[in-house]
Amino acid sequence: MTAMTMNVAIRSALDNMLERDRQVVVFGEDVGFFGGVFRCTDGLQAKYGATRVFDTPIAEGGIIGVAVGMGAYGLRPVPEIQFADYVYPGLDQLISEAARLRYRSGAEFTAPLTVRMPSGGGIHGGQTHSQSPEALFTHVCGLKTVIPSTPYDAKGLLIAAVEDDDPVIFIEPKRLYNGPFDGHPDRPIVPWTDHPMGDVPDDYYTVPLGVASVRRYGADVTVLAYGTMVYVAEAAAAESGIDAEIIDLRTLLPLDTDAIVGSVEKTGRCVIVHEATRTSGYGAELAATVQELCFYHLEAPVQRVTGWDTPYPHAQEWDYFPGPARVGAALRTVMAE
Amino acid sequence: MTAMTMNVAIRSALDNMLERDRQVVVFGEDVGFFGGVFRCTDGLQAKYGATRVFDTPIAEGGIIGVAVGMGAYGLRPVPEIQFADYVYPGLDQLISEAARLRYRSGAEFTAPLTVRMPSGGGIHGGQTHSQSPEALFTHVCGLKTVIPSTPYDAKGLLIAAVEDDDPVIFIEPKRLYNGPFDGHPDRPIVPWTDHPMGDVPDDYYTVPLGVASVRRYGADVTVLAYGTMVYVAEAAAAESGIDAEIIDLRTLLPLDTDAIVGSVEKTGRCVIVHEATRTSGYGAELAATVQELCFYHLEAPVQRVTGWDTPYPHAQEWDYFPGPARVGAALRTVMAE
Amino acid sequence: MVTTRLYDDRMLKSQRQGKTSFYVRSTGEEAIAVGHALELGPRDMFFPTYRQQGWLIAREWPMVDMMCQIFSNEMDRLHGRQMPVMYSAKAAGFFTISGNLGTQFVQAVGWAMAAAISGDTAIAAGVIGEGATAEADFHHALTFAATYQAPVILNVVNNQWAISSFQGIAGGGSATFAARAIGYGIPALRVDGNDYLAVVAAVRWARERARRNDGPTLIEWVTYRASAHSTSDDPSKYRPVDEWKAWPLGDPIDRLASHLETRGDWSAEQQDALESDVKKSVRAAAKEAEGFGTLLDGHVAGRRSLFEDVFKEIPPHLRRQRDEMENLP
Amino acid sequence: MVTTRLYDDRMLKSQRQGKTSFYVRSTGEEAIAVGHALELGPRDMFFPTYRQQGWLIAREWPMVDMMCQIFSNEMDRLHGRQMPVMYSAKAAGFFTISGNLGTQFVQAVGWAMAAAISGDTAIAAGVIGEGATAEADFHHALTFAATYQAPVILNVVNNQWAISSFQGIAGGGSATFAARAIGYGIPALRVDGNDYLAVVAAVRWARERARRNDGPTLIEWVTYRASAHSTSDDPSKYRPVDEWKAWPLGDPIDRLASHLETRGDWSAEQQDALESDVKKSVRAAAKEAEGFGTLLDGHVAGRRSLFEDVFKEIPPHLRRQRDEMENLP
Ligand SMILES: Cc1ncc(C[n+]2csc(CCOP(=O)(O)OP(=O)(O)O)c2C)c(N)n1
Ligand SMILES: Cc1ncc(C[n+]2csc(CCOP(=O)(O)OP(=O)(O)O)c2C)c(N)n1
Ligand SMILES: [Mg+2]
Ligand SMILES: [Mg+2]
Repeated sequence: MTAMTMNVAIRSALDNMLERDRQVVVFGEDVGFFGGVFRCTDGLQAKYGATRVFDTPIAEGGIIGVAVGMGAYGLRPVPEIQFADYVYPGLDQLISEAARLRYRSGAEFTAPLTVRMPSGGGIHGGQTHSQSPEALFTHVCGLKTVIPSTPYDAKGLLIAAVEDDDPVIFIEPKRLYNGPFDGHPDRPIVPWTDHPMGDVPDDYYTVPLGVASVRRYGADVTVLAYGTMVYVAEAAAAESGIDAEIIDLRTLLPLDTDAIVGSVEKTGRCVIVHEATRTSGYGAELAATVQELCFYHLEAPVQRVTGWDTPYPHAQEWDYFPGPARVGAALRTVMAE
Repeated sequence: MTAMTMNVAIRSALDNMLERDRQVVVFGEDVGFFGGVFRCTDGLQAKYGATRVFDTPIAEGGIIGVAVGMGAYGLRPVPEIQFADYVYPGLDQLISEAARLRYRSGAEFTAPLTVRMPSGGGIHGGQTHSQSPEALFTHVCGLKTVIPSTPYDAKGLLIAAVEDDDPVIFIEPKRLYNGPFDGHPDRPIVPWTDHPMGDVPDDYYTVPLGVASVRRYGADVTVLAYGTMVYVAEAAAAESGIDAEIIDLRTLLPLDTDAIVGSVEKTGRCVIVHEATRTSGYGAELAATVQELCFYHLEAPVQRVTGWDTPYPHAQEWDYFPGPARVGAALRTVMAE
Repeated sequence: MVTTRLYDDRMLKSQRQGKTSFYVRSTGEEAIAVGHALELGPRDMFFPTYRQQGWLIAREWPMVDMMCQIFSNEMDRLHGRQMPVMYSAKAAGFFTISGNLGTQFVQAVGWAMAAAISGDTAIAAGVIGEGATAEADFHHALTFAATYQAPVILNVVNNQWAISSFQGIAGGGSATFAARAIGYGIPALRVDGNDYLAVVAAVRWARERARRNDGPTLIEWVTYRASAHSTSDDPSKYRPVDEWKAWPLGDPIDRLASHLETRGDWSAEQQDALESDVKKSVRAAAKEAEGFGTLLDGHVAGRRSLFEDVFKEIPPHLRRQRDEMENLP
Repeated sequence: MVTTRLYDDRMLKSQRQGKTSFYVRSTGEEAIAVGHALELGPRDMFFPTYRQQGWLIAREWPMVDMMCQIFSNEMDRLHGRQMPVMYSAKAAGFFTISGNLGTQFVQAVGWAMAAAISGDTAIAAGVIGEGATAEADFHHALTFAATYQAPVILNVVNNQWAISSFQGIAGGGSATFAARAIGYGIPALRVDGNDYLAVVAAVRWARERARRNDGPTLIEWVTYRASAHSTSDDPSKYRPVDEWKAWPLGDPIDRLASHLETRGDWSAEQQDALESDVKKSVRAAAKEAEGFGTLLDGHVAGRRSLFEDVFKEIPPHLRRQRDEMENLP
């Protein structure tokens, strides 16, 4: 066990996998010599050589494109997209190719990629360093989508993603790299290295894809969250005194529907929280699913607390970020009905 | 009034707008000399010249990219993407640029594009000529998304889209180009030219964006549909004998929430139909919205009838297409609860 | 080449008869795919477009298997999922074809990079139409191939047309497609793609460069799309109906045959005999494949397989959807 | 150039003081933007990157306005929405900057096409970093510029570095970036971007070509990113800490000053006087701009404007969301 920040835990996962599996290759913009703008690959090129850990041209479409070809050859590419906001030039290769290769070839060719990318706001990154595009991936059949919220999960899920034979989008909430962030920018964060969930084994282990984790047991209302929003939900529950059951989805697709249904059937209320824009966000799928499967248990409409349907602003980011005040208001609303 | 198929109505809209507004330009792959693979621009280059109606290189990213620049200059570009399945290489220019230009420049620069693209299956087009990616656009703030279901609406909405100062994604259900299709591939379709809704004025008129249309009044259940699925819903209502109120959304964003709420409050039941894959499809947003706004009126969970979460198959397309049998089953399910 | 030509003719007829929904001929361009198939090694990987069926024929891939894909029948290894002509044949070094233009060109570079990373001497060959060179993937392929000196042959098939657009629309008016390589520092050739012997010579040269790890080569193949773009296309709307009769650069089959005749190695009688033999075997294969079903008789691949291969294992939500489909009234 | 340099220094200091979140200097590359600003016409449009602030300074755009954008304060015409340095100044012919690399390069071509379509003699100039040439937009820009012979100047600023990546990663090791143009049939120049007089000469030449409708020109500007990539970057991790001291190609300000001195048109005293004057005016502007607020004092643009300009008119769902925000406890 070592106290690790989330980016160090991610680096540890890559380190373990580069060591265990000759087929794993890691690459992206500034990923090789420099070690990544968020330092997630620091030291890996020195350790494994520039053939397996390398810098790429600035071309997200090219990065995913060569990754698909490498995957078809038999490697396990783990490309990094420097910010999730820059994945769009690579979407065609993800949607039309990585996600379809197995299907259209009758499983002759596959694309076992893990595409890592940091997402989310709260770092004064403005509209092009703050986006949370996870919903787009979940609409594409053939892709799996994973978002961890702790260093332990980040490492275990990343190893599971790399070992998975399907293409996995691995989204890293950049606001959590250094410590759990509860949505109060005015308060200091506890670094992971001083936090119990920062204890991470140095060795290989996995956290299975497709399984949610209950972060807080409660009787009154179920909160579905992932990434940074898990901590915001925890803060909102603590501050409002509402006995919320907080589920960290961890994998968005495939979704752990059983965990959700079990909880909502118990609580009869549900609040969904994400940072992405609201319309057609992943919260829509969650709300639709909850009302389909738990209709007769629901005491109140399922509420969504999300980023506004605007670009992420620079100066007003704390007005945009769905913080504990907004989540708390939603909790009170569902409890009032 | 002239009897027009939907592609002729679209051409008529472009013809009117090219005539009225010198700023309108029309371009895309095979759009100029040839007149488009679906003939939507046939004859326009001969009439307006190759400066205003022209062929482009095969580069959807380039097509949208130059369109954004043209829009910033002051033109009203109406690019065509040959199939909606090929919009992905252009998504970055749509999401990061067209949708953001006004916001990030404080309205100094705008992108009044109308991006046309045929969508949907049922023409044996397999996975790369059948997709319905509308949900992706609705998640992007700054884009409007429109899908007509009749020649009359197609023309009026397209003119409204071209005149709109925001970027509009204009999706054309290709299965409706020639006639209304009710989901029974074994039955002949009535060509629009023999159909009352094929009567289209030759002159300029608009159908406003953001306003749904009630296609069938009914008391039992509200069906939310758009494009091809409107006719499938009609067939399902007729065949099941269930008194469904069928709402053709016409514009997905901005959504006519009032029309939806009014109807669901009346019927107390709701079925949503689309051809796109289910998970995080636009039906998720609709279901989430309906349960949020009409919770206390709902007698049964909102049902979604959609394409399966698989690529669109070639040979088994009628097993994929959500036809009247599936919609009918959903109608019966909600009525039974 | 003869077999490819006659295979195409037969499949075109099948499409007309409604046995399949769509077909794409390679008429006039056969030499390129055939030359590659015979000159690349068994472990090399070819990333074709929809007009490279000649590779499979030249590699003697069972024609019945190809036709079953065309007919989407129960023997189709792709389970009727893919449009006709979108073959996949890994054992023949033939990558699964995408309906999206260009995407595979950069994948070929990635495959070649992977081979190099793995210390393997296998090489890749990508193919792209001159029209599709405008797509981003072309640029990415050249950039990555140059930066990593990937062992790959980058083929641009310039058949002059992209559906209705002449090559000038793709930028072919101001420079050749071979010249694109200069700016990336990639050696390039511009070759008469209708001269089978030239094809063989150029492919060998590029193959040896790649095999020796001397890096990528771009080859522009100048040829001509003699037939319609596909069965959905009507070229009379955009080019003279008889343009194809002028066979720009000459029919590659005729040219090779007459070369061999001049050398005394071949005769018109042998050519006739060959064609009638091939015709027979194509017909026999078609009969056999039709026996397994076609779109016309509806004996197509089962719907259950719809849900397979989306992921390696079927996840719960797809299992639920499959059950829903199977329980429909 | 002097003003740009000193403006950059001041804003860097403001960032260190927490008055803004981020800053990007153009140290060493000032000649390129300044030369463009002074040589292009008032109706031409410049599509800059984040390192072209020299244009606005040279066009005498109010420095206070620029600083208000940096400070995201209530006078910021962009309402605090954009990260610092992402200016937009239509009246100065300065297009709104994108945080996404490359996207604007092809937009410049579209703008130029639109001008040509409209029979307007205005031209466009796009700018892209050598690193970002690997993006699809670069290829699209060249393809469309070649096909339509758009009146555009396509500038590649090769400052050797893309964050931590040397230009070789973008393919600069096997060919120059100027050479990329050859394959599209676009005339190209490779120019010393630190020689202000060379900048002026090259921009004039390309401008006249475009103005006369002779088509696009690509110019590779060889220069050097003397400072860190941005305030978020630490170059000591990937290049010698003193590399910048060697000023590859020489500091453009020094070079111009010493040229003028040699000609007897300028002196060290004049240079000192100029610098101290400029410093004063930059300081005065900064004081004025800070008076309207900075990130440090929290007098930033109001949150209400968050919902404006997403669309021309605020649609109902955004009005509801705005109300929700304003009614929060
Ligand atoms: C990304 C994408 N855009 C558009 C199309 C539609 N399309 C299919 S073939 C074709 C023309 C291709 O021409 P070319 O690349 O020259 O190849 P050829 O058909 O001549 O072999 C077009 C535009 C497509 N399949 N994919
Ligand atoms: C599409 C996209 N990918 C990645 C980034 C992250 N990024 C910002 S600047 C930069 C380096 C750019 O280098 P270059 O183009 O040479 O311009 P320079 O900074 O040298 O002026 C990178 C990778 C981005 N902004 N946009
Ligand atoms: Mg072609
Ligand atoms: Mg640079």
